[in-house]
Amino acid sequence: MAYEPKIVAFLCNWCSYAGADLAGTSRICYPPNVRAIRVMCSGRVDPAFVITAFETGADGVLVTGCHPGDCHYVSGNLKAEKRMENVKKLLGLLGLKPERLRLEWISTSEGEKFAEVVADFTEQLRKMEPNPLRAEVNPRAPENTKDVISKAVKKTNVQYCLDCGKCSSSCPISKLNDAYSPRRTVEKILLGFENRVLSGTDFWTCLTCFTCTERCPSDVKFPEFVRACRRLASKEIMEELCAHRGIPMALSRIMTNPNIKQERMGWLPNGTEISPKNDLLYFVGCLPYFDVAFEDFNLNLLKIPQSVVKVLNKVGIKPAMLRNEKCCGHDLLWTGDLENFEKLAKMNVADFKKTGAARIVTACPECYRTLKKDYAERLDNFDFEVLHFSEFLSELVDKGQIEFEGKLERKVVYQDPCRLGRHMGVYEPPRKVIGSIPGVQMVEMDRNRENAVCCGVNAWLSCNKYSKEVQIDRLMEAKATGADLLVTACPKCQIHWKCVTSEKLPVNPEEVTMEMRDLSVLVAEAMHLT
Amino acid sequence: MEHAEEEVLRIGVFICHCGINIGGVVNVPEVVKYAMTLPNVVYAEDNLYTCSSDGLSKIKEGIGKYNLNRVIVASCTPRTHEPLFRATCEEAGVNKYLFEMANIREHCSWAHMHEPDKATEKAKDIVRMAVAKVRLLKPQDEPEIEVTPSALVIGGGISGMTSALCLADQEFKVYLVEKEPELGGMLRHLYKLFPTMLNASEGLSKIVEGVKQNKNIEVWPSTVVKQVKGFIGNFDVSVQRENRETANFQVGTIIVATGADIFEPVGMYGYKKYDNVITQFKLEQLLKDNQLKKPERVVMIQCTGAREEKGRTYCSRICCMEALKNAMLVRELYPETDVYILFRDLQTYGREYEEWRRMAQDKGVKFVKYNLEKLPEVIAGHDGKLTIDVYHALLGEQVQIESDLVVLSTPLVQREDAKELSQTLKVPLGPDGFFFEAHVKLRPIDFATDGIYVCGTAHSPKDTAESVSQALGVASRASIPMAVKRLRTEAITAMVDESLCSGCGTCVKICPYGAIEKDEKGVARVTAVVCKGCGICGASCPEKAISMSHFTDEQVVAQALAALGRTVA
Amino acid sequence: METSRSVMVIGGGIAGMQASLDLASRGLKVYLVEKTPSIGGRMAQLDKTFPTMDCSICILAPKMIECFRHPNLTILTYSELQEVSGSAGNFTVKILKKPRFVDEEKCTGCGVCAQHCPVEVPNEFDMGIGVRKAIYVPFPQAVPLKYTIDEEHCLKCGLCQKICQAEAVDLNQKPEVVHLNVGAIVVATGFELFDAQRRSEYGYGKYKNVLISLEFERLLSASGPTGGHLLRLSDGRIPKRIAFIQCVGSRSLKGGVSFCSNACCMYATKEAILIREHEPECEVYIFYNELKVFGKGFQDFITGAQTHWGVKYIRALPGEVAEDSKTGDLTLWYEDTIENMTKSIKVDIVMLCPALVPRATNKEVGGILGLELDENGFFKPKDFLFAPVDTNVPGVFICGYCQGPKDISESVVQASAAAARAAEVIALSSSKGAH
Amino acid sequence: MTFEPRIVGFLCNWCSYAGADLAGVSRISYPTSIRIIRLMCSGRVDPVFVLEILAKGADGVMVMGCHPGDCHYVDGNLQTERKIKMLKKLIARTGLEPERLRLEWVSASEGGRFAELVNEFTNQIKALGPSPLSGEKPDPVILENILAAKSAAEDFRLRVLVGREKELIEKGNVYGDKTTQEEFNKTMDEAIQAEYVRNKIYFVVRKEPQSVKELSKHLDLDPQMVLRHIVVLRRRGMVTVGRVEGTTPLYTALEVGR
Repeated sequence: MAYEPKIVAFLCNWCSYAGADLAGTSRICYPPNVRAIRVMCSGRVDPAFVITAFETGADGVLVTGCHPGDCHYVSGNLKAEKRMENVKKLLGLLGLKPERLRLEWISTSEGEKFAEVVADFTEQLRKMEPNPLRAEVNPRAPENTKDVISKAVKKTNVQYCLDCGKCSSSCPISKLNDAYSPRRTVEKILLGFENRVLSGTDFWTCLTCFTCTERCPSDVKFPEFVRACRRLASKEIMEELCAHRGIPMALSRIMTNPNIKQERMGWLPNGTEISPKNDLLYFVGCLPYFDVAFEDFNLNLLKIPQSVVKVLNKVGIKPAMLRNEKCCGHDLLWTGDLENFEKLAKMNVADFKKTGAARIVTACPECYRTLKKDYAERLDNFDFEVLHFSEFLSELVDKGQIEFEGKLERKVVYQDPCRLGRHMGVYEPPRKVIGSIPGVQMVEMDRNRENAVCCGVNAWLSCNKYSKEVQIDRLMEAKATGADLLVTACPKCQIHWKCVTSEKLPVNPEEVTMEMRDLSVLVAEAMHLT
Repeated sequence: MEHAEEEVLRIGVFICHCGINIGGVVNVPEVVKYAMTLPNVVYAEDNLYTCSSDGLSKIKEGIGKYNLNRVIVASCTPRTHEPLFRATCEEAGVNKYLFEMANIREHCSWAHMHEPDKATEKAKDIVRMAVAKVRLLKPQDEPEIEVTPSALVIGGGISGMTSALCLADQEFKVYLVEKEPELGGMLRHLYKLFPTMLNASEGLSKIVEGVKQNKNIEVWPSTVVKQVKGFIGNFDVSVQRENRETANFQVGTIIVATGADIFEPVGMYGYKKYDNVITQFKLEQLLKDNQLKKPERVVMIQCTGAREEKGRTYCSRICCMEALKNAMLVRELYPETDVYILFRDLQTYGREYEEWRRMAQDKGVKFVKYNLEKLPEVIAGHDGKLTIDVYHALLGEQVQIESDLVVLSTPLVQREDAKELSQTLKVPLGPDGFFFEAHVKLRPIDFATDGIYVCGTAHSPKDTAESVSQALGVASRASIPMAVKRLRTEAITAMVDESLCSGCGTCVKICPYGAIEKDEKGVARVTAVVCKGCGICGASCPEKAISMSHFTDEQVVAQALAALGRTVA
Repeated sequence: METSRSVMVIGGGIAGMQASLDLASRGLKVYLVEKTPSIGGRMAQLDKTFPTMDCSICILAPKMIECFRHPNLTILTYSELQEVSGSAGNFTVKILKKPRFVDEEKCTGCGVCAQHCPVEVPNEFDMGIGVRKAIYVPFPQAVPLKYTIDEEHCLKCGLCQKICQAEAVDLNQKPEVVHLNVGAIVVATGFELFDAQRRSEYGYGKYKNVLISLEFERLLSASGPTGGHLLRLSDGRIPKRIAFIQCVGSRSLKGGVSFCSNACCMYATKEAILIREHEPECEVYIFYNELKVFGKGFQDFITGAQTHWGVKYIRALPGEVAEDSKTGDLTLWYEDTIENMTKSIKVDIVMLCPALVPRATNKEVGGILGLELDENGFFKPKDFLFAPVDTNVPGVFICGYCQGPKDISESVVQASAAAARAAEVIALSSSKGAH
Repeated sequence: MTFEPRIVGFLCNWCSYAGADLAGVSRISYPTSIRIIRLMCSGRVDPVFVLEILAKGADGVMVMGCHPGDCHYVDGNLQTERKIKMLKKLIARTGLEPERLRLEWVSASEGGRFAELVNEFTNQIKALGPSPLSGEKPDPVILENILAAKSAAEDFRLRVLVGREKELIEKGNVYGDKTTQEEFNKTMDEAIQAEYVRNKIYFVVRKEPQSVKELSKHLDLDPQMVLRHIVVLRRRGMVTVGRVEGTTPLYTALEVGR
């Protein structure tokens, strides 16, 4: 049936906007579906703007700028071009036709071209069905702050706080930032000063790395307390503190939409085999999206799932996988969006069941924790055994089912991801796997296992000068071990570290730049599967 | 004494090789030869191990064969082996005080193993010194004294009663003296007892009954101790009843269990100025009598008049638990009532009490730490409410709490009449005013004066369980002399030569054990049982009228001169 | 039923010794059973005692010797409880006497054997800081002063046998079972230290200069491995700054025990003062959470440490300790909860005060005697208030740390209390027996 | 031949003697110079012992007790400290080096310390050389002085002052007024000076009667002071006028039972 598509158009001030003006002054007609937003330069158009436009129901997004070479700001338009390419890829992954996003060069004199583009785009959209991604806005049931907090207090032992300050002096952030102290946050809560806390940044500063939890004598689970309270804390502040304009969260929210049909398996190498039904299900996580979003870091994160599948095949397993796998919801959960988290969880579990799998393996510690702990706690029908790929591998090593080819003469240091280590207590399997690779010499950082240091950012929050210090400090520690390869079992560690090292550094780059590798990739290499 | 002069000295010297420990360094045979040359030495021999069973029989043989009346063993340190050899001598009929040891191992062969010749010379000197002393030694006997198998227990609280019962069960007669008309002491005023939350009255009634039933216990209510004479085993006690009637007992031991008072914080935090400022003790009574009207917010202030910079510097130990207990009771009674505890350091020690803190935290009791430097202030607010202005040390900010009931946790303090009692018994009070034990670590419930013991809160603030432990403890300490019935008095004691004593009283002042007093003639008299034989009095007596048996001036000087090679023959 | 007028005391620490002496001096026969080769227990390991700063061994040794000399008291060292049957007034007990491979009758404690023994092993008594031989006495003042061959390390070279002129060494000695008949039993098994490695953030066992309290006592002790010279184990340097960390594993709901050990605040203060005595230049910091000053003279002791000795108290439990691998210096991170600032400080030595926990072996001992243990492994008193030293088994009594956290004087008090109850039971059951 | 000092050590049974034992047990060697006498408490050491021994030619005397606070007899060792303090002042007047007397605290665990102290003291004595009173011909003047000092130490006045020091300073006298340490030391010093001189006078006039003039020369002391002392000695019945030469009375000693 015919419908009137809504188009959001971003017009650069110097060329396209003037072009649109000209169209008007010259009385050239074009469809009324477009809503124009003036920006100084097309380069100003953040992918997040586009994603948000689609999330909130735009059927098409038009980005226009000066012709290459004419840019008032030298090359802003070229940047825009590159960005929009990426966004198209993301839309593609989400199963949305990339044509819904259109980039055009329109100069001051091209009033007509503007009209044509709009007319044509409108026509093109009319032929498609309305934007299926529109995420439903969730009106959150009003909650009694005091109840939520007192429940959380009991659940996470906050009332037992001894005021000893072990948390603050363990916290990578409060060591650097005097304004922040888990202890004082707790103390304020216990004295009934919750409003002071909720309106401040405390809750959004926590890395949820669990170091304090690990060391607290009174077993206060501060990060979980924070998680439970974040839904009450100021959203404005969160958005301020959130990196990447919240794209990742937006993507997750979009995935809650039942209508979407993702196209996320493109990375699957030829020759590898998967099966619709299998006892083992491989849960990939959002790597395909990250691979696009962080293309500039060329970490090529897709090597991770590729390695996993290859290794699985090698040991004779054709894992089940979900073509329409949804985000596990980790970041939503840890930023207080319970409703959308639960939607994603339910959809995923429904799909898990279809595969008849009993075990789920994942190479992402966040997915691992979320499935194994949070799904299990929140869904009554969750009856799967969840393994991190490192655990799976160490089983194989035990059974002697892994054949490594030749020697890998590398000095390797391993980073314990917070969620794999302190959250879930998985310390030894990755080490066993690395240790079993012929030729590999393994060294440890002084702070390892339960004392390991976080990669500096979680749930894309509070990526700031403090987290950068934490990251640089940690990388220097790794480098100081004399290792030539830094292995981690979490894609996020790589992203955040790569991010910090790709910026201007306060130290000699030599001291921090290291070759990084995901555990699964390392193993695949050692098995000569890449 | 005289006969010792007459008798002919026959000294035997037994010199030990101690394997190679002595023999390997000191030329033992040479020392033996030398010993024979010393005055009155009639026999000397060497043994591989004098302390071995066959070495010991050698000594006995020697004594018999050469009818020795003085014995010297030159071997190791007397601190471990003297009793063994003394016993051997006694078995062979030589008074054990006629034995002397020469330490040629620890003080010679071991210390000088690289100078064998000098070591041998030193060994000879050491033997010579021993000879010099043994020649002057006198036989001593250790007279025994009877112990009256009965005890005086001062104080009828939980401590006193517990001791009394324990002693009575061991068939000792007990005189239990209580100032008040009723038994029970502090527990009579308490509501619930931590940590078991038992009703105090419940626990108490059983024990009071037990005491009243017990045939070995004589209870003296409304009675105070007036005078105490004598010493361990034989105390003469006179007590006085309210009605002025007096009585006397003969007891072997005395137990002080007089308890403590609760400090009245007049003028602190508006106490006695605002009537909604009360003590923790008062709150407990209100709870007990179910008289507490529902408050909106209760604020408890710990360490009121305790842990001060000057004055009552001590921590009263029980107040924190008292506060936690009452805070929880209040929360149970009135769940909507906020309870704040303003504390400095929470004394939740031991097995239970940390758990207690957590229980209180579970029950939503709020804790605010304050500092001695910035004490909280209680200010009158509107409609009879009070505002507590407190610097929250752990947030670093001033906090105002509006409250309609302020509860002050105050320390236990020594009773007024304790000073008098301490003088009557001649036992000391410590700087904190509580009774002062003989040694904080190893004699915590004895007094330096034998036969007198202390337990319960008279000793220091403590809870019921701890008082009971101490009460049982003193029962053991006190039963020791009463069970053995006779006491051997130390032979090494001070002896006063009355003809020389001028009664200046220096010794009386100086004796750490109060073993010396002036008799009716005004001259010093030593109570042998009480004397520990340190000899300080002797060394200090202005008239040199005091001498120490077994360590007489002559003996010591003789030993010293012998060391210088000047044998006093 | 005939009653035995004797008592068995399990554990030769200060509590066990006090109970034994009380009972023996009042004319009862006492068997003092000790697992190690010497009585003395923990107190023998201490350098000084708070708050009087007495030299620990100086005040303890006379008591040890008194035990040894007492005619009514038999010491069974290197022995363990095996079996108990019967009931109050009449217990039958089986004790396993482990072979010392040295004849206690013949050994004169001269120590020539140890001089010649070729095997050197870390000395448990010195917390492994000092060394001993395979044939040894744990410490010079040991009672009984009889040597012991530790089978585990002995090479059976027989040198000691050749050298010993008393012919006391007997390498074929066999374990021996001793049967006792006693009217009452007193249990005083004391405590052991919480394994500080379980709080890995402090690096004990990983960093050389992170020590635990008892090691430190030995280090300070004039008769200890360094002759009482305060030195850093990593490089033998005299420390310029030392930090104490309280509550390692105590007062914890997780990764430790739930209770407070009672003694740490005080012994840390004591050790701090000793440091200031030894090395006036050396700064001392005590990181604490609550100062437990509830005992007699405690507050004054701490006040003195602050005002007179200049010991610094900081209200904070450090979050972690990091080592500078080059210098061996340590960096402590802590939040000063009074200044509300997260800070770090560099020190030469970190001294951990681990929780004092009831012995793991209480389970076996309790099993043999049928005693109830609480969730922490302490023996349960029959009635915490009015029968603190009685247990669920009539005739069996508990005292000292195995009944709950205590310092020395509290242990001594309870030891006497247990003695009183034991004597009472014997008195009562014999009078019953009479009727 | 080299000089081998003769040192007498008075050790208390509970700490120092045990410490000396430990030195042996730990095979810590030290010079053979010391001869140990065991006493129950260092407080037993009577000043007279020390002077007697020095008079008989000991090169040094060591007194060792428990550290303050450790004393098995509460505070016997503090009494010792007071006595030694007094003794040193007394000895200082006799021409014999007060360094020949030494007080030290040694605990049962301080074997090493014991050895060090003996070593140190022995060296100190070696440096001082043999006692002028040792050997066949003791220095007559010093000997006389020491004997005077000894009888001063046997005398009521000094002993009572030492015995009461603690009480006077801590508790106060019969009137309850306390003496400061300074005041007390002053009194003590005067007493020591006076008693020493008086006994000296006694010894001098015992040999042959002397006049105030002669005495004041002999003691190099203002005649008035001498006379004052003589008055006291007469009151004590220790000295009387022997004969009168012209107008000068010569004083002589009376035999007193001591």
